[in-house]
Order: sequence, then structure tokens, then C-alpha cells
Amino acid sequence: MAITATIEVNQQDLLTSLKAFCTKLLEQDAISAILVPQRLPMKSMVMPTLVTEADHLDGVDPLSPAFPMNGAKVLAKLTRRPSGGKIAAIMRPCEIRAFIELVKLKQARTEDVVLIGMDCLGAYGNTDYFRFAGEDAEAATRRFYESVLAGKGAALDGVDLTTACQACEAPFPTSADIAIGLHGVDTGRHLLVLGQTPAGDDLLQQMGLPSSEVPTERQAIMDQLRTSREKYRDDMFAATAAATDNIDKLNTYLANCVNCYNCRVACPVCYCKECVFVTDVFNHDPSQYLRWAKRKGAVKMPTDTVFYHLTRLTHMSTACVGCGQCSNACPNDIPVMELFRMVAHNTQRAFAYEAGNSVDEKPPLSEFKEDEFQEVVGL
Amino acid sequence: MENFEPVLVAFVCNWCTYTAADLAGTSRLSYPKNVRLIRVMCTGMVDPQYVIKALLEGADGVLVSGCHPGDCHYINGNYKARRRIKLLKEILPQFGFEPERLRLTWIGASDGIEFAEIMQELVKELKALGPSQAKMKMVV
Amino acid sequence: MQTKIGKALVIGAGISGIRAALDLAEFGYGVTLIERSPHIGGILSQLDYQFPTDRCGMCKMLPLVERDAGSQFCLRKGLFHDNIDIKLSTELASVEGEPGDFKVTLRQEPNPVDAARCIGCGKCVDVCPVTVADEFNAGLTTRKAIYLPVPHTIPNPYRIDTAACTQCGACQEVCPTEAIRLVDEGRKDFNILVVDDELIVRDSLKEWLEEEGGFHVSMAESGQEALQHLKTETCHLMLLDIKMPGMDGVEVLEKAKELFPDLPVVMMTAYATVETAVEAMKIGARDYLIKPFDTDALIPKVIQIYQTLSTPPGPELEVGAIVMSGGTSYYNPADGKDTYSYGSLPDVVTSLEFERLFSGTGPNGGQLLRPSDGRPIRRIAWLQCVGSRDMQSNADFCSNICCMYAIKEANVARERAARAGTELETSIYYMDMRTFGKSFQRYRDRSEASGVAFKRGRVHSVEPDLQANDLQLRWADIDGNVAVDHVDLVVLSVGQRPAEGTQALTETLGIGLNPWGFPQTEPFSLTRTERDGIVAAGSFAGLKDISESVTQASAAALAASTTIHNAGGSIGLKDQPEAIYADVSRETPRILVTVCTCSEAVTQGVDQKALTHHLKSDPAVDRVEFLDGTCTAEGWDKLVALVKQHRPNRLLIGACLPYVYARKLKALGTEVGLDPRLMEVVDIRTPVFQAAREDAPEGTEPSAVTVQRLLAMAVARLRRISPAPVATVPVFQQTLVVGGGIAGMTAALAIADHGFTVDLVEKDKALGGNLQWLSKTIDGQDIRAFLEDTRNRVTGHPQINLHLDTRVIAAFGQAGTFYSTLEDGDGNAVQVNHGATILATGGHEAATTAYGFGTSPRIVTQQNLEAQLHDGTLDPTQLHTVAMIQCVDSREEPRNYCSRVCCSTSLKHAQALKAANPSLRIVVFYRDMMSYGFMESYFTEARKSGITFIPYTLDRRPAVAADGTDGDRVTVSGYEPIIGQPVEMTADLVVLATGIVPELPGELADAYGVARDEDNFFQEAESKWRPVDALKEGVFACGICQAPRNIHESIATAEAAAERALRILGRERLPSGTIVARIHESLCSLCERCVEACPYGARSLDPENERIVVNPAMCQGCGACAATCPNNAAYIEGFDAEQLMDVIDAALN
Amino acid sequence: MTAVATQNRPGTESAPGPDALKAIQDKIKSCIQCGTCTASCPNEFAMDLTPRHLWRMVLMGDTEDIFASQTFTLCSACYTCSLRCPRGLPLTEAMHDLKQLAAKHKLPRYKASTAFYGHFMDTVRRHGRIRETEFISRYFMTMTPSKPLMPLKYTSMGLKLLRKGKLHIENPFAAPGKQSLEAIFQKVESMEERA
Repeated sequence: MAITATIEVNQQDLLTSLKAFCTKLLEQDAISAILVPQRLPMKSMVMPTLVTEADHLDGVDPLSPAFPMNGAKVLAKLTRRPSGGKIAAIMRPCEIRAFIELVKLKQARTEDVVLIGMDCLGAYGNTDYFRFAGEDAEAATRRFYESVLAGKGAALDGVDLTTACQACEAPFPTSADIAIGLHGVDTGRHLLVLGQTPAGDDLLQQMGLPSSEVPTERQAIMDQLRTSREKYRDDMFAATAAATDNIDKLNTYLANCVNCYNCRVACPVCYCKECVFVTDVFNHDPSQYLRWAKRKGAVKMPTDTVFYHLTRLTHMSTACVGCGQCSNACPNDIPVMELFRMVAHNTQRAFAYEAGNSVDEKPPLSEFKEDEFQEVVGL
Repeated sequence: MENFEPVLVAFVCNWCTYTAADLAGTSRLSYPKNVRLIRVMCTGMVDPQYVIKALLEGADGVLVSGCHPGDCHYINGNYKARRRIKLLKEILPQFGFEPERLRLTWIGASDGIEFAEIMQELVKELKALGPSQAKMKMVV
Repeated sequence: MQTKIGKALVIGAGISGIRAALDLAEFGYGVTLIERSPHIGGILSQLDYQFPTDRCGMCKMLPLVERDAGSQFCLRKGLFHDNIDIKLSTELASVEGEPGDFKVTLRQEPNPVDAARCIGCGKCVDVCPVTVADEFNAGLTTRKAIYLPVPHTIPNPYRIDTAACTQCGACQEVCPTEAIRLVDEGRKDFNILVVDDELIVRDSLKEWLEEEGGFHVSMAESGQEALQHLKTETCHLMLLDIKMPGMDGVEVLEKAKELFPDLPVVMMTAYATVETAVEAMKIGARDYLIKPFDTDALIPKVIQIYQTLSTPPGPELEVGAIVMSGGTSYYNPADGKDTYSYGSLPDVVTSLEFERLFSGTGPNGGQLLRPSDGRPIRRIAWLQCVGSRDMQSNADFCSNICCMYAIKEANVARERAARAGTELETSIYYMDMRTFGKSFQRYRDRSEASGVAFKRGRVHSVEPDLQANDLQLRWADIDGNVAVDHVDLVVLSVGQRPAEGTQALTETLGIGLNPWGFPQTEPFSLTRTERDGIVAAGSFAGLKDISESVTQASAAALAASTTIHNAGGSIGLKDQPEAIYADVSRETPRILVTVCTCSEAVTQGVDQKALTHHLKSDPAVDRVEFLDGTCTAEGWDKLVALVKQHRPNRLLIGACLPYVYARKLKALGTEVGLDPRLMEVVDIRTPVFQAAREDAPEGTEPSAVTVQRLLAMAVARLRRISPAPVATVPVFQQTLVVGGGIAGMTAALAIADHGFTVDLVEKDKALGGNLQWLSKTIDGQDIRAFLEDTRNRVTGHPQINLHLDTRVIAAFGQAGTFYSTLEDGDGNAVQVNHGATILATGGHEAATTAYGFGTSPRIVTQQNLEAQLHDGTLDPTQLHTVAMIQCVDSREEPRNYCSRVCCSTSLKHAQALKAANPSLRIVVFYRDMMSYGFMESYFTEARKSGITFIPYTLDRRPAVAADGTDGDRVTVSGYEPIIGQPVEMTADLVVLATGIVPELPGELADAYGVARDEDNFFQEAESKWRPVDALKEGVFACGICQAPRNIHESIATAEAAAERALRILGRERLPSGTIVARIHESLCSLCERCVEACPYGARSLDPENERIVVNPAMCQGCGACAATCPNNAAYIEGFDAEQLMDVIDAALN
Repeated sequence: MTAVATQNRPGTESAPGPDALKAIQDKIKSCIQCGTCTASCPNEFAMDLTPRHLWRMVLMGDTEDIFASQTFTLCSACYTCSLRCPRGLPLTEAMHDLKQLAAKHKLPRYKASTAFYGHFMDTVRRHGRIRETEFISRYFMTMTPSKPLMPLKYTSMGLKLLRKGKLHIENPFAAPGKQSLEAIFQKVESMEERA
């Protein structure tokens, strides 16, 4: 039976409550460490930290609008092989989804981790965040969640959520072991805690949090949010499709690309040690460039740009979780997230697959059936 | 357009379709010159990047052709190929590649006539579609 | 690469011959595979589709380990193997010697077309004036006297049908390579003596034979004159009339034979004296001709005799064993009473003709058109049991295969029709649908669900409906309703008959025949004959489908192998020095390109200078040379000289028929020290045939352009090749057999008899499995004595380690290296290392609760009855009525399969009961009586002995009720559909046929990496082509854990499994193929998607070293791993991404 | 030809017992009930039991139902079933045997059929060939006591046949082939008695 509990909140001081929650987590025998975003002493940045001692939890800040990296990759490094201890990881829903994809790709394991997700309030782009936070990251976080939870939106001080976040129709940690709910919850007084898997329930059982009920209005609020996000997303897809629906337009769209491959480095589900595009396969013989130039009269350098993006889409679009780190990483501000998400949305729909939904669902290209997709066969 | 001769790159499996192509050839069946056969061991080894490569480099169409379901020498390579083609058929049309430019067929070893017919039909279709958008573009 | 001194002869290159030859060759023996027809593949060269896939898949028979020793292309196209010498159009002439040391003489039919010169241009066909029926299309089309026997074989030189050829010489004149040498100088010196009292006969024979045959003919008008002639002049053949005044033909024959025992004599007879002619053959006549003569038949016959006589016998071979695998022939409906008007109604065809009708290489290119008028076919009827289960055609047997091929044909036809977008009605008219093989019943059910109509009734004749322009069939269903159905096409499901020439061959070999003319095999064996070292494989021994043929071919190979081994054949050949290749990996590519100029198609319009210039624009191309006749000896010598002179580090040969170069390239590689993987032959001829045609359509690409591109693409491929050393894996040369029933014991003995150690594990305390409760077979063989004998051989065998009361508790490993842990009843564990694993875990009679089982001692299973009959607790004379119920819980979900043995067991029991008590009433309730094969005669006997058989259907099953004290009164009720009434009886005994369930524990299967099917039987790699192999190489299964079988069949599977295992055990290391999966470890992220993608289980994660490893011997080079790997960390040597990208580039240039 | 049916022969007037079928059963024992006989029979449409049904009853020894059926009397001995039977069973012969049994036991149900066959053979015996007019007149004479209107039913057909010259008015006393055939009949009779 799924456990529904609460975390006490005093005067909407969510950060303190969350810190207390983290402290309590660390007190559990089953948990050796927690992975949680914290404000760093240096700069105003918020980064995942691996904490084993409760007195190192002062900067706990999972509600910050900073999202410098997708933590799934970090967690994968921690869980790839048995580490001798269990980690409780507090992450955004898109990070959890990416982590689940990495589990399926054998880059991570679930055995030594309890995934704790929070209703995600979204994040600003890296540069926007710095502008917004200024020198006081903690205050920035409080300003941010108070505004959002009060229904006043995330557009503050001239910055707004990233497009990826605004288009995110899944800001709820449905595939986490434990979910921390904000939406529809009276966050002035408490946070909602939900056990969503046996592992999550076990941990909550041990923690002995006061039990509670899911507020009746929560579902409606979530649905409403999802609907408005979907609308935003679909408009985004429409605009992106219009901007890329032939090779000329796609060329234009990607014209700034300098083959830096940052998008794939930032991508949580691009798990290759080294991208094929930096291997010998694309280390062409010098005579090759001449031949290409000859065939069409001219060739854009560096080559293989569109080829790279299209090929990468065949590799990762079925696993894309829409976190938007690609756009965050692009040095030339190409709206790559819009493009990748659009394609990912379509491919995942084509295979009736939802990235990051469950470790039990096989990735579309890792299975097949005898009698399927007849429509792609024949003339 | 009148004299447009499309180029069709065909990845054919060693066991079935290549045999059919060979049979068509030795039986002196006429099939269009526009077909560039690339023999692979199995359709299951056709990496999507090969298809993308061919299309970006100016192929007007790409065909992947192997053994019928149940006939694959390697048991199930053709099923894997079918999923990959499904994936590509989702992705490529979004960027203006008409779905007809990518085809997957099963042509058995003794189907020499069918091979020739399918090639003719494909080339006819490609002619009707006109040159691929990537053909003369400066993209690699 | 032959590694052992032993040699074998395999007669017949159909699938069973191929299977046997490959098995023996893979073990290291040298094999000569002879075939009387001009192509390999037997009947399967004409059959494109097999159930259950309704496709082909024959190539799955090709070697998996050391696959490069054999061809790596469609097996229907051809076969090469380093250890197999294939001789086509060849027969066995004589055999002498002892098992292990036979001296055989072969006779090869000459072909006037020189295969080495023929380039397959086909000009000869255009000019040949003779048109005859094409046997490849079962006579549905015609061909010329010079022709390609099969359109798609490699090599495929034209042949001349010497029987049809008129020697006009047109082909010879037009042949561009002078490959045809028609003039047979010998014929005019071949003296034929025609003996007939009628002048007109003598004269016309002389005229025909001299003018059309080119022979020299003398004549005699009486016996005396003939004998006189023989004394004075040399005579090579005598044509002798039977009915002559004075001395009659038979007398002349006798006298002539006294004078010249070797003189071939052909009797000439009127129809009335055919019997005399047959008698004459017994005293030495070679053949007979029936008057009036048909010149179309007469001349070919004489030519054939001439050829046989004039062809010098040879070559002679010494072989250790002989495998007979000549296949079967098929019943010709025109031979009998022909009530189906086959031969007179063109839309009545045999099943074989129908296979051609829907074949892509058939008369209509795969379209379903009526032979009579080419109209599309909309309704087809299959008539079962034509020439089977038919006393009127001397066939008191079931042909085994027809039910399944009819269903398959219906399915394929439906698929064809669906593809053409037309409706097709398909009906199968049958008596019993014999779906007794593994997966057959579900296949039938699926087909029925998809629309194939199964009509239980025998059609008595086919009549044309002239009004409707179709065919009508009258038939009665089981309820007695008579219907008239109209169809467009009738397919006669013709049964099997002994192969043509069976009698002659078995006589030569000294083997007896069974009553139906098939070779007689030994008790409990389906392959061994009365002569050690001479074995029968596949359908040659009668009535086998593909799966059984393949299994029994392996079993026959085992028997042959045992004989060869016992005669010392397994002694290793002196090691041939391994080829040493130069390491060119650090050199820049220097490709020598040679372009063959022998074909006009290629040279037409090709500017050699321009081509050279273009190719050399790629820095990798070092030289371009033009060579005439690359495939000829002279041409090849020139090429070798070029290679030696210029020392390229890669070689590209532009020629035709790349397939035939494999061996030459290997030899060249050894000679010049260049790895054959750095050489490639590209077919530049086939693709330009069309351009070379005078009627080439406008816009056809000029040959020059095509050739240039093909060569450039090949250069692109070759440029990037950098072969790594061929990987090998070590082999533990011993095996583990799990299960000590008859299958396990047989397999263990077979392997141990080859000198390899076997660990035989049996969970019980005694060997024998199910044989322990069986007494006699249906044909009266003593099972108990046989078991005793087998047990003694096992326990006394020095190479067998017997582990009774022991189980396998853990295992892992791959082909060559398995590690198993065994634990005995006392908990002692031992580890066994073995190179191959044979699972023979058996099965048992299924338990049931149906039909009141358990409520009365009078309701028993077949196993109970067998025991009671044996130990005497049942006295048949005290019984009045016995009811037997077949298919209990079987052939319906969830156990939807036929257990194969129950029908014959019921027949056996009924027969035994009836023999003990002739007045006993026995009623057998059945669904389809599965008395397949020669078992049918027991069904007939049972009918004759008065046993009543009542068919039932699933919706109207019999019912059993027990009451009285202890359920002593048992009532059986059912419904008799023929008389349309319920039947009810008080039975003293009810026998339930519950069938077989397997005992193959899931953990055991998992430990060895093999799958189980939905009924928990062992899942074979492929039901037809690899019936005893697991998909994962190195694991085999036999006996009833694989599928339900009787004792003989279980033994055959065990022998097959042993033979398959021997291929691995026979070598110290297993080599990989040249196209093989590898890993760039530095790029690998260990996502293991490649491991999942590999269908052969060749990839695995090595957790200790954190890397993916490939077992190169198990890898087949399919590339599924490479395509799955996003960054090419997994790749296929020979087909890596760099190469393919370059080839794509070259293709688009 | 196994026997010659003659209505004047001695016989019993009770139904044959199961043993009477023994000889017929032996002939058709290996029947597999495939139904070829039924489908191939041109008279099947008129039969109350199909031939297969009849044979099944014969094998089951069900004399009561067999001799309640008209099926075997309707066999016109075309031999199609015997030709087609995959077991090669002598079915026409077996039909004949049933007719014989029915005649021998003088079963009233088969009076018409027995009379028909009897008069046929008697006419042949008398004249050495069939004489339709005499044969049918005798048949009518036998039948009229029980079915007085029977001849009337056939009048129009008879007239038609006469007009077409298919029926002839013949001298009942001329018997050209009598001597030669009589010997055969006698021989058969003696053989049958022995049997």
C-alpha cells in the first residue's frame, strides 16, 4: 500500500523543511549518502552534491531555478557498479527520466538508489539564472518558488523559464520511488510525500513521517498545468516544424553549428564514451573533401553537420526526456531543444514509448516483434 | 525534369535480395540502371546512418531489402531492420524527405522477377517525385 | 582444409545429401558428393517455400563454425566446401571392398558444353531448334535442348540434353567461346544390330538411327542371321525383336549372351508381349522398347545407352563409407486409374507443379494463373492422399508430407493472392489431417483461422464444367451430405515413391528393399542398412519431410563416420603449413585492379585508358590491368604473374561469378603471402547484360559507366580493409550428455565410439528412461532386449563416465568451452569441462483428469495398459469391450500438439488385445488417425481385424462415466457421425491416450543458454534446417525433450545430435569466419545492446574485465550488433562503417 | 458375376441374422469410411442411406437397419465406387450380395426389386437375351396384386418407348439362344448350391 505522508513546513520555509527532510534521510540506516542540489559557496550556482554528513546540508536547494546540468549522468556514475552503499537522490522529474533511460542502457543501476523527485517548478537558462540570482542564490530561490507557488508565474525580473521547461508537460516525478508534491498542496504548512514504489515505501516507512492524504485538488491542478504546457509545446513544435520542414530550412536552422558537439555532451541520454562523429569513421581522407566539393561545386565546412544532427536523432530521440540541456549548452544559441524534442515526441509516439517512464519498458530499438509495422514494408 | 534520372541506393542482403538481384541479372530481366546495389550481409546490419548518408549525399531514394519474415539467415535481422526503417520514416519526412524516398522490401532469393519489377516501380516513383532536395544542396 | 584421412561418398545432393556431406566434411573427412542430375538441391531446388515460415531458409544449413570453408551465399544457388568435391550428372557404377575400405567407380554423364569455357551468354539457346518440356518447372513450361537446368545455380554452365538434342550444330556455330563440342565422333563407329523379321521395322530403324542418331546400323532378319552376324562383326548394341518365326527373341538373347556375355541387348516388343520383355530383362536384356516406336522416345533411349556404354567409367575413389541420399520420387497420377483426369485436364496439377506455378522462377513469375487459359485463379482445391493410403495404387502407406505441404501451399497461395489484391478460396479435402510433427497442429489451426477450408471427405473424381469453364468436384462430408464444389484449379497432393534408380543402386550396393521398394533399414535404426558402412539418409529410406530428412541425414553421417573412424579414418592428415600473410596494416593501400575483357558486354564501349585514368585518380589504386578470360586457366596464370610482379597489397578482380573464385583466392593468398581478405572479385558482367543487348531500352546506362562505378565502389571497400588475425577459441574435446534414456545413451555411445570422452548424467538410479516400461514395438521388436544391450554397452564403455542419480546444478559457457557442475544424490559435486552439450532429458506420459481418469480402475492410460499387458495383471480373454480415446488433452490449447506415438500405440495395444481375444470388441475414438508413414499398414490391419474406429470432433467428444462399487461399471458414450447416431457401450477397459509432455527444466535450459518452446520442449534453432541444434551453437537436443517421437526417431535425433556435436569436438580450436564482429574497446560504453541484439549468443559481458567479448566461432557476422551500437564500438570486420560510407560515396559519384 | 437371382428359388422368409453378413463384412473390412463411394454413386440422390452409411452398418452388423433400407436395391452396378475406392474394396459385389440376401430371405420390403431382378433373369434364361415387353409384363403381373395401378403409371412411358422402337412385340415362344444359356444357368445354380 502506497504511503502518503507530509513534511512539515514552517511559514513557507520550504528550504529548511527540505533540509530537515534530507537530514532525516541521512539518519536512516539504509541510506549511506544523499545526492541533492546545493548552493555552492562559490558563485551563486546550484549543483548536485553527494552528502554523507548532515552538517553538510546547509545549501540544500532543490527548488532553485538553476539547472546547469542534468544530474542523471552524475547519478549514473555513482550507481554504475555497486558502491557499497545506498544513495537517496533528489532530482527533477526530467533527471529521473533520463536516469531511467540510462539504467536501460546499462549505464546506471537502480539497486543502490532511491529516486526522490519533486514537482518541478522549472528553471531559467544558465545566463538568465545568473542575471536573476545576482549575489544571493538563496533569496533568489525563495523569490522564485514563492512567486510560482502563489500562482504568479516564473517570469521575474525580465527572465522566464527556459523554453524546455515551458514546454514540459511532465513536471511531475511519476517515475520516482518517492515523490514530493507541491502542486495543490498547502505549501505554507507542509509538503506532500508519496511512496510510489516498494523501495520508496520502505524508506518512508522507516522515516516515519506523519501520514496524510493527497489533497483532492492536486490532480486537477496538475492536469491544468499539463494542458497548458502541452499547448505551449505543440505551438513550439508547429513553429519548429515550419522552420525545418525542408533541407534548406534545416540547413538555415543549423547554420550556426560549428560541430562542437556540446549538445551531445550536455545530453543526459547520449551515453557514448565518444561520439561516432569524433571517431575515425568521420576522419575522412583529404581526397574525400575534394571529391565532395567537386560533386556539388562547393561544400560547407566543417562537413557532416546535418548528418551529425540527423544521425544523433536516430540514436537519442527515442530516449530524449526533454530536459533542454542541449540548448543550454549550445554556444551559438541554436534552438536545438525545440528541434530534438519535436523529433523525439514523434518517434516516441511512433513506438508507443515514453522515455523514462519505467525501467521495465524496453527501448524501442532493443526489441522487435514478428508481426508489426507492416506499413513500412513494401511499395 | 523530363530527363531526370533518379539514383536509387539499394542496401540488399547477401542471402535473399542480392540473390534475387543476381537472378534478375543472369535471367536478363531488365531493371533500371538507376539502382546502385550495395550488398550487406543482412538488412539488420544497415545502420540508419548509412541511409542518412546516402540521402544527404544525393541519392534520390534509398531501398533496404532483405529476406521475408521468417526467412532471415540470421534469424531476425530483418525485424530489427524494420524497426530502424520505422524510426527513419518518422524522422526524415519531418525535414522534407518524402516518405517514398525510403523503402523497405522483402524480396526472396527466387524472386528475380519481383526484384526487377520493384526496381522499375521504385524508379518510376522517384522520377515522379523529382530530384531529392538534398541532391544539389551544399550539405554533407 | 581436410584434417582427417577418412573419406566418404554421398550419393545424391538433395538436402539430406548436403546435410550428410557437410556434417562429415565439418568433422574433417573428405567427401565426394555425387548427384545424377546436373544440379544440387534435389527437389528443393524447385520448392521455394517451406512451412512453418512459408519461406525458404535453407541457407541455415551452412556451416556455422569455420563457415568460410563453405560458401556464404544462398544455398539454392550453390554450395562450395573445402572438404566436399561435388560431382554433378554422376552416378555410382560399381562398388567393391569392405566397410571402411570401399573402392567405388563413378560414371559421369558427359556434357558437350565445356563448363570452363561457357560464359553463359545464352546465344546457343536462341538458335537451338529443339523444344522440350522443362523439368525444372515440372513440365509447365518448355526449354531448349541446350539449357540451364536451374536458373539460379552457381556455377551455371549450359547443358545439352543429349537425349533431346538433334546434333544440328547450330549452337556450336554461334558459341563465342567455342565451349560446345557437339560432334560425337564415336557414334559412327558404334555398331547397332537390328534384328527383326519385318523389313519395314528394320529399314525404318536403320534410317532413324543413322540419320538422327548418327550411328552405324546393321540388320538381321532372323535369330540365326543375327547370331552369325555377331560372330563375324563387332557389335556394340543389339535391338532384338521378341516375336520372330523360328528362333524367338528370348532364345536369341540367351544364345547371344552365351557368346558375348557383355553385349547390351534391347528387346523390341509389342504391347501384348511386354511381360516377356520383362522376363527377358531377368536373363540379361538391358531394356525394352514397345512397338509401335515413337521416334521421340526411341532415339534418346538409344543415345542414352550409347552414352552409358561409351563413357569410360571413372573416376575411381576409395571411401570408408557410403551414404545413400537419393531422395524420393513422386506418384504420377497418370500412372494409375487417373480418376482425377490428370494429364487431360490442364487445370488439374500435381502439388509439385503447383509449387512451380506460384514460384517466382515459375512459368508465371509467381502469379496465380490457370494453366489452361491464363485466367487468374480464384478457387483452388487440394485433394489429399493421391497415391497414398490407396491400395489401388499399391500404397498402403501414408506419405507423411502431403498434409503439411498442402496447407503450406494454401497459405502461400493466399499470400500471393493477397499481394495481388485478389480473393482466393482454398479448400483441402482430406481423410485424416496428419499434423503429427512439432508445431504442425498450431500451423494447421492458424491456417484454418486465416481462411483455409478443411473439408473432411475424399473427392472421387474431377470433371470439367464446360458451361462454367471450371472444374467440379463431388464429395461427401462426414455427415453424409453430398456437395458439388466448383474450382479453377485442382492440386493433387501426390505421395512419395522410391527414388528413380533405387533398385539398381541398392542392388549395386547389396541392400535389400522393404515391401514398397524403399531401402530396408535395421531394427531400431532409420539409417543403418544390413551392410555396415552403407547407410541411408533422408527420404531415400522413405517418407520423410524436410526436418526428418535433415535429422536423419545427420544420423546417417554419424553411422558413416563411425565406420570411417573404426577403419582408422580419424587419423589426422599431416598438418598443412598455415599460410603466412604479410602484415599490410601499416602500408598505404596499393590496389591492383584487373578487368576481365572476355565478355563483349563489359568491353563494349569501354575505353581502357579512360577507365584506368579514372580509377587511378584514387591514390589507393596502384595499377589497372586488362585480362582476357580471368576464369580460364591461362587467364588466371596471367593474373598470378601480375600479382607476383607488382606485389600489390590489395587485389581487385573485375570479372563475373565472384562465387567461383573463393578457392582460387585462397590458393593465391598462400602463394604470394597476401591475405585473401585483401582480395575482392566484383561482378562487372551481370549488371551490364542489359546494356549489351541489342534491344536495350533507351536511356540504358552505357556499360563503360556502370563498369567504372562498380570498380570504384569495390575500390572504396577494399581501400579501408585491414584484417586482423583470424580469431579462434579453444575446445574441450569431450562432451556432456544430460539424460540417460535411449536418446542420451545413443548420443553418448556415438560420441564415445569416436574416441571422445563423454560424461553421461542421469537423474535416476538406472539408465533407460521410458524404455523401462515398454516391451515391444508395433512391428514386434523386443524393446527390453534392446535396452539391456544398450545399457551394457554404455556401462562397459571406457570413454563414458556414467553419473547416475546425478543432476546438473550449474553450468555456463559457449561452444567449445562449457563448465558444468554435477551433484549426485549424496551431495557430492564435480565440475566437468566440455566442448559440446547434448540435452536428452526426455519426457513422460502426460497426467490427466479427463474422461473420468482416477474414478475407476477400469480407466487407464496407455502406459498403464502397457504395464498390465506386460506383467499379466490384465487378462484380455476376460474382456468384452475396450474403448480407446485418442488425443486426450492434446491437439487443443493449451497442449496443442500431437504426441505422435499415441495412435500407433493404440494400434499396437488393440492388435495385442485382439490377438489374445479375437471376439473382443474394441472401439477407438479418434480425431485424425496419425498412423503416418509405413504405420498406415497397421491401421489397415486393425480395420481388417474388426476394430471399430469412430471419429470425434472437439465439439462432440466421447464421454466416460464410472459408477458401481469402486467405479467398476464404466459407460462410454459417443457419437458415430457416419450413421449419425449416438453410441453407448459398457466398457471393461477405457484406455486414454494422453500423449507426451517434456521434462526439460527451465533452469537447465537457461544455464546452457537455450530456449524452450511454448510447450516447454527444447526450442531448436530452426525446425527444418537445424532440427537438433539450439540457436546457440554447441548445445544440441535429442529424444522427446525436443519433440514427441517414437524409439526409432528418438535414436535418429540422438545420432544427429551426436554428429552435430562431433563437428565441434573434432578440433582443438574453432576458427571464426572472416566477416566477424569485433569491438573497439576504447569506444565501448558497455551498454550491452549488442549483447541483446546478437541472435547467436556470441556476445557477452565479461564482468571481471569490464568489457564485451565476442566468441568469434559463434559469431556469424550478421552485423546486428554493429547497427545497434551508436558509435561503432561494435563493428563487423569486412563491413565496417568507414568502408560502407566510402562505398556509398562511390556509388553516388 | 457371383450369382443369379431367381424369385423361384427356395429361401426363408425371415430377416437375415448378423451372421449372414459375415461374408460381406469380410469383403469390406478394411473400409476407412472416406465416403468416396457415396460421392461417386450416381444413384445416391435416391437412396435413403448413403453407401458409406450402409457399409458402416454392415460392419457394425446392424441387419435390422440394413434391411429396412432400399439403398442396395438402387445400386445399378455401374462399378464407379469399386473403381474409386482407395481400399480397392469390391463394393458393387457387396451391394449385389445384399440383394441376394434380401432375395434369399424373401423379405417383403424387397418384393418389387426381387421380382424385377427375378423376371429379368428368367426372361434371359428363356430367350437367351432380354425381351423388354415380356420381362415388364411379367413383372407387372407379379406386382399388380399388391399394386394394381402400377402398370398404368408406366403406360405413357411404354407408349413412348414403343413409338421410338425401343420396345418390341415379340413371339414369346421363339428362343434362339436358349440352349446355350441354359447350360450356364444350370452350372451357376449347381455352383451356388454347393456354396
